[in-house]
Amino acid sequence: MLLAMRVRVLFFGVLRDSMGVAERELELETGATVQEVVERCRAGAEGGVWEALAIAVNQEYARRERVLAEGDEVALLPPVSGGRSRSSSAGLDGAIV
Amino acid sequence: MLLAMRVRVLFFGVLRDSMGVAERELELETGATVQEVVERCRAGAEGGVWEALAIAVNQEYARRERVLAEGDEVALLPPVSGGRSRSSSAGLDGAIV
Amino acid sequence: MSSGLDAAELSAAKRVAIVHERIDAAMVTDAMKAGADGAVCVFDGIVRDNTRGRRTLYLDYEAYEAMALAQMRDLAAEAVTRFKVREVAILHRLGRLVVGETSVLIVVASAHRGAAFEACRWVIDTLKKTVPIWKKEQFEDGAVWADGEPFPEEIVGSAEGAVR
Amino acid sequence: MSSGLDAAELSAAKRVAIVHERIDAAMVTDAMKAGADGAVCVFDGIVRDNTRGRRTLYLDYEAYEAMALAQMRDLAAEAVTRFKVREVAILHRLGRLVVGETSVLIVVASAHRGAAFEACRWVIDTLKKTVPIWKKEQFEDGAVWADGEPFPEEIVGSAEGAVR
Repeated sequence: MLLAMRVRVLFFGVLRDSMGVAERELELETGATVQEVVERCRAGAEGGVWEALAIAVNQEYARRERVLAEGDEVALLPPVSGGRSRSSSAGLDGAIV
Repeated sequence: MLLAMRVRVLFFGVLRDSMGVAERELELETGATVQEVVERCRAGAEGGVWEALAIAVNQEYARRERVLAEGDEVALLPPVSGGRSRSSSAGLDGAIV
Repeated sequence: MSSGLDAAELSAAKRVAIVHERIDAAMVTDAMKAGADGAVCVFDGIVRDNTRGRRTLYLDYEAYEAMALAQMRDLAAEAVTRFKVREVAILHRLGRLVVGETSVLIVVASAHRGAAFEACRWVIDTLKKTVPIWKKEQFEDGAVWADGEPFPEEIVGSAEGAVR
Repeated sequence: MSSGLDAAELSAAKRVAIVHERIDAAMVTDAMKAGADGAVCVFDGIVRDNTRGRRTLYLDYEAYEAMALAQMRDLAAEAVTRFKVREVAILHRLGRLVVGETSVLIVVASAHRGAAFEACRWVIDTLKKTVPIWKKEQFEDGAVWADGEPFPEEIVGSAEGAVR
């Protein structure tokens, strides 16, 4: 397998806790997409947050089809929860971690 | 004409300016209504604000049919303009007075 | 029972006021916050330097004061009930105000933000239609009593009744 | 031209910030007011003492900071354009916050109140769905990452793409 580039992957929130690290470096083939980063990180990881993630590439939201380049910063973002008061229509709380 | 009671009439805002006084006392027959107070005050007065007035009797909004009693405080209230920012749907400004 | 005022009424009396001095928005807002609140929505109505491009020098506010205060207390109480917010403060200043000064301050404290926004908006919209306060705007070339919004139907009665 | 920042950008940079210390709502609000404003709408999000009846000890906020700040700047600029308000401030605090402290402050200054309310509400609603900030809530018996609201469709792409 030809490994042609490296990207930096960042984990936030509940995902950082479950990965045990805030970031890692990944080696990818030329032409690899965001989706492949998600799948590589997900391999062996548990929990349902993976379905609800958003992805940012170089600090902007990006789709799964986005083709990556050498040195890209890829951030895996669980649903955000800034601000304070929750709208009454929101879902249940997460489990104790 | 049998004059059986007195009421105190208060004028506010543009109405006070056009009446030239803040209040007056009126003598009325027993059974007189708010409407008769409005008509008595309006006699000889000018301006279009009369159509848009609200009336309060003893500091609560009252209808024109309301029957008055001795000593009632009857306030003639032009459309109110407290607060500050005007909604963009509001009408035109009044004339210079 | 002995005082004739229960705790809620006493609190409401302090939170709703007509004043003749500067309104300290920060003091009111800070005093409102309680542990159960997650959201505070504030409306601060300030004197603008113009009306439709005509330069405003100052505003003179006057009120049918006893009635206005009673109406403001009713509004605060109704907002709490209707929107299920925890507390509502309403302050209105009278007298001469210059550009940038606060004429009306509404603060709503609530567990959730949706109710806080809705109650705050409802209070200022309703106040501007029903609370007997008037302002005269002083321009460089004269003074104008600001046109108010028309009274709601339930206040003036039927149009027929009003005009007869 | 020489600095690379025009006046509007410079102003926006000061009005939108991520901070690690206490947010002074009064200072921000007072600094925002200008002569053309008639309405200031403030949303002050504060730490509540409970979530669904479970007692909260404190919250820890963290962010993807550079991206969050860029998103907040975009939100402020879009609110000005979309609602035609004069200016928008957005401040978010990170780190450990105790009950009653302000986590997020949004201030909108505008000539008219309708636009001020609508812009303020839109900013907090959108911020809570799109700005990469997370909070972990510390209860007496453990800590929970608060569930966020689902990302909007335009951010995650099609459901198909997301799950694949």
